[in-house]
Amino acid sequence: MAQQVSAKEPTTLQIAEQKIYKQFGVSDSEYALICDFLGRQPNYTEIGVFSVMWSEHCAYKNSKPLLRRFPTTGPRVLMGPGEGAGIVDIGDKQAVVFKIESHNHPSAVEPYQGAATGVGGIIRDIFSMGSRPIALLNSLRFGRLENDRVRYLFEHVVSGIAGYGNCIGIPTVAGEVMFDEAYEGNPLVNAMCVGLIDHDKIQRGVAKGVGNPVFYVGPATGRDGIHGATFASEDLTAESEAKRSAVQVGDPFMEKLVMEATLELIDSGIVLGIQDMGAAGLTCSSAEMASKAGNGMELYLDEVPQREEGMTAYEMMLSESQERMLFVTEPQHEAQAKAIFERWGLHCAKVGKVTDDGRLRLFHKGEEVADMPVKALVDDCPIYDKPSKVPDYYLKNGSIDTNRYEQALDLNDALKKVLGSPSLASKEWVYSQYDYQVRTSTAVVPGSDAAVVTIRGTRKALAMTTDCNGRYVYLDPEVGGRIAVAEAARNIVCSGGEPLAITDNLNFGSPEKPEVFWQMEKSVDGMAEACRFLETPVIGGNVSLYNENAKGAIYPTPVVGMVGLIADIDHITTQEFKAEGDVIFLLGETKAEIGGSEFQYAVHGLTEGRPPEIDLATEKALHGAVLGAIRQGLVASAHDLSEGGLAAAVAEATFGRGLGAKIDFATNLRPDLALFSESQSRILLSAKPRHAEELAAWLSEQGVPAQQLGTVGGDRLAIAVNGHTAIEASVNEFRQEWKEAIPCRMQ
Amino acid sequence: MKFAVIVFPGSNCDIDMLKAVEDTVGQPVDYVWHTATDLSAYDAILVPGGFSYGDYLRCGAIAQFAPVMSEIRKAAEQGKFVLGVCNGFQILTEAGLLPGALIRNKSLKFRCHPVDLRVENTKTAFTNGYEHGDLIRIPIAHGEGNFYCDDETLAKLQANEQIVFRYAGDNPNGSVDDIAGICNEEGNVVGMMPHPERAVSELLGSADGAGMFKSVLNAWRERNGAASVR
Amino acid sequence: MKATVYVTIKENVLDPQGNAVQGSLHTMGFDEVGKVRIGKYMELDLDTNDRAHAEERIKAMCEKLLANTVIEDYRFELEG
Amino acid sequence: MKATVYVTIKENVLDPQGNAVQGSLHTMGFDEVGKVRIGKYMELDLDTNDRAHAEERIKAMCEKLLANTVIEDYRFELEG
Ligand SMILES: Nc1ncnc2c1ncn2[C@@H]1O[C@H](COP(=O)(O)OP(=O)(O)O)[C@@H](O)[C@H]1O
Ligand SMILES: [Mg+2]
Repeated sequence: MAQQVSAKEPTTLQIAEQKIYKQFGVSDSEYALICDFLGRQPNYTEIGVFSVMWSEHCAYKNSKPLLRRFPTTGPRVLMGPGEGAGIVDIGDKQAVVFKIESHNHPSAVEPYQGAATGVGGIIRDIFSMGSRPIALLNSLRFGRLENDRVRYLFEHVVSGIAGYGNCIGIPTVAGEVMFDEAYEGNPLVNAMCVGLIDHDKIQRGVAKGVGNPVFYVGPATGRDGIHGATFASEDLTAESEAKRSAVQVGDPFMEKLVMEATLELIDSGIVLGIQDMGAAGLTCSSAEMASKAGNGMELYLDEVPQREEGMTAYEMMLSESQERMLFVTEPQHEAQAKAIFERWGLHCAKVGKVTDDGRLRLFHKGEEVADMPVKALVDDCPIYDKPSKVPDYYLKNGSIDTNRYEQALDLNDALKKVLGSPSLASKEWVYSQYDYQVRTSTAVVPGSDAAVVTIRGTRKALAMTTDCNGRYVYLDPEVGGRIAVAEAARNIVCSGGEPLAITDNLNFGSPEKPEVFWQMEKSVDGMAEACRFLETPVIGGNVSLYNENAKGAIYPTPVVGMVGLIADIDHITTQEFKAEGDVIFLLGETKAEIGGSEFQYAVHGLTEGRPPEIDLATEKALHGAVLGAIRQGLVASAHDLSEGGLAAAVAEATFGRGLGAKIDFATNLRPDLALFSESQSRILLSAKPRHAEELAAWLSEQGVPAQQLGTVGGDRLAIAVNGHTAIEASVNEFRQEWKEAIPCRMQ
Repeated sequence: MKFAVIVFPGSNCDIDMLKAVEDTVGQPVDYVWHTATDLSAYDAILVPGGFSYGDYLRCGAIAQFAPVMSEIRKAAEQGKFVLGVCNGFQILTEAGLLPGALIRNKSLKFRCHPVDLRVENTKTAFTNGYEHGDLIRIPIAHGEGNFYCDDETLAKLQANEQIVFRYAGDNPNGSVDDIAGICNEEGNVVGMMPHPERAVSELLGSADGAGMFKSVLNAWRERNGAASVR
Repeated sequence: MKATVYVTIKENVLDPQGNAVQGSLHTMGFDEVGKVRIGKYMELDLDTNDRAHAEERIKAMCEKLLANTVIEDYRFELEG
Repeated sequence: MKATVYVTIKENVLDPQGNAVQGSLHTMGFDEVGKVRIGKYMELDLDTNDRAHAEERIKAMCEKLLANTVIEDYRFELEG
């Protein structure tokens, strides 16, 4: 094998003797294994390529055994995990494509670009399948807004998401934001993209056809996002400092061009395989494409467009410059492909060839600089079963009685505290910075339970949401995992949709800590169980580990992104009360469940005990009943009960149109617990008076407990518990707390 | 009547604009590429929103040099109907087809939400279907919609009734005299920040923007009716 | 040859960004800061050695594209 | 005292704006234009006469707010 081009790179011998591979996160045993696969010691480029292919991000070496526990198939699933994104059938030869991805660490360093490139990356995953992206969502976690750095991160993450999504012209229609000191210093930035595709257009990232050319399209490669560890060696010269890996900067305009050109190229039918260059750039896309086809690939690195001078093979292979794609076509289609890109002002470069030897071979400056077996890179990374241990905090929490708190007597004040808690407060400050209407298909804009996007030329629509309550998952990962899936499904159902499938983003601390691994295991089990029960398979996802700050791991936060199908746009339902006199129902049972609630956090300043319980059979029956009622036209509004319980749900339902409500709630619980309990499997409905009876009959027929609470009307919110006034003030007064909570803190 | 929707690299609202024409007036409408050099087949030219050329440097700055722009200029001179929405408005001001400039929102933030507009001029081709003083609800979605012009230009705009729309509630971007949309002296070229093409059905939250498409069809019919009499 | 172009917002035109930065600096305790104006600073490599020609060309670029003279002023320097 | 601050994008960080402007200048026939980099130019009035103090303060402003040192470099001049 040729020695490295650059004198500054360590030699093969130095890598071995000084164990330089450790700087790349490659262990001694992994290094030995790599030597075995190669039949010799790897050079610098090779060890670089192996290290990224064998990283958690690409190989899931710590999480694979857990991911296998998810159900991934179902009658509607056209493509499960493995490709850029999963695909689900929605009838009429159409399908929906979606996936979520994290950009937590880049966002902690450079929030605007970190978030922006996160959005750009997930969009590429969607259109590289041949699918037209139609919506974006985002799930965010930050520390408390009282902290300056947190405000800086929040402000710039949001504007980064806005900057990218708005410019590329894909509406950002939903998401969630929560604030808790657990995320201080390590914000979570998860972005999800949803696309539409016709069945016959589905693409895969395969390098088909030995001898076919491999093309690179997109902006030139720079030294962006190259593994920082490389430069952690002792003898940092001024020169190497200057060449230090740069932060990745997103160019949404470029991505718009690449997207339009790619979709046009795919439409032309000449693409054999295509994949975006995401994490680990050229390395990952070339190795995976070759592997999926059972082929090999040769890359001629001198042909790779380069933004900077003197780039080495190592740098080119590991660069994470944005907005780039790799595709394979037959030689006779080269001119046609080039012409399509020209029209969009782009150039594509022929950088390689599909081979039959099962090897990834790299050539640079007339020499072969790397030669590795594709299978070893893609499939043979060792998988680790990490030790797991029940954490002490979990055991301790089991004996905490969360009903012991002194009764909150001023419930107006308690409701204001809950509504004014940034996690629950209006997110208008966030989503008014997002263009949520471009493409004129957004039928339900941000602010209701799930967003709804219509499908032109049909009567169908898609409902979409992201959900996860990290506090619940922290207090009980298994229950919290179940709830995350159930809540997402409940949001879809409340919007009139049938839940189809999920994509998940497993955000956890370090898997080296047995307690963290236990959280991972348990929450995956909970999610998997709920997915099976609710028939929403996992069609793709992402794992982000090592999310830690000085105080330890973040709350375990397995975010669920769910898409549902609304059969007819007449079924679209929103959460706000619609008309004077409408009758309000509460579905489900309320228990004294305060553990992990917003009430516990905002009023008592605590997160402790066990989270609410959830019975999946009850949950499923509730979904069936509500969806049935919506389809029969019996429902005026539907809102799921989540953070803040009944009191918050009713208040939120009054905010949309400023229509008040008069409610008398019968219960044998203490009023504060009854109003703020976060018992699961509950939904608030309202119905026209003439439908009320029929609705009640339908619900009882379905075996769903339903309580008639009162009526919609006036401009005040009045809630009595067992005939005694508990909460009473103008809708405006409550809305003010809710609306101003975030803007106030951001001034 | 035939409509053209101009497509620049980075136009995002081209589809929305085309669908709005189809849905509101059902007239023939084509996408026309930024490199086009002949617009003679079209009666109305719609310059849609988006981020042409990434809005790099200044919004609309780079787009003004696209080959199609000289054709749009020609069409405007011929009295054809030209509407620029959002980025389209920015392009028309950069190209000098409309006076003033659009600068950063006062809040420095991109803002997306419905606004109430007051129709101030019903003589333009695009607003003849409204009543003077009508309040219509149309969404905005922009980061640089803060209309600026010097005092002299403003006085002229006021005197010639070139102010077509004003923000009726809060001014979302800090524009001079609450201006949301203006026209040229002849009234055949209109530019506005809010998006009428996003307000053409109740499913989208409002149908108040449909009137603009109907207005221009009326204007065209009137003009052609008169022509054929002669 | 290298050209440096400075584009500034005209004296009487509102500069929302400058105002916002001024406000933030005050909140951060930099009370000594008065007016803040924010403009653009551009560096262009020019493949020419003819200064007079370069001057003419860069002026044309500014007038046509780099500045919007309705709201902005510009000046430039040539070097090398 | 008046401070002028120049904020530029770091040498090997991508400058999409500069690239777009370069492309546009070429299309317009300014073929002699090579690389274009676009940064910010700020003018701040400072209510102080103590040069050393001003220098220290403006440096702090740059580090904290005016420049994003992860991707940008800055320099400044003081005058008056
Ligand atoms: N980051 C965000 N981006 C876009 N929309 C958001 C974001 N955060 C919250 N929203 C929207 O605000 C509304 C309320 O969010 P949330 O309180 O999380 O709802 P729920 O509890 O029903 O899941 C939803 O419509 C949601 O989509
Ligand atoms: Mg909800």
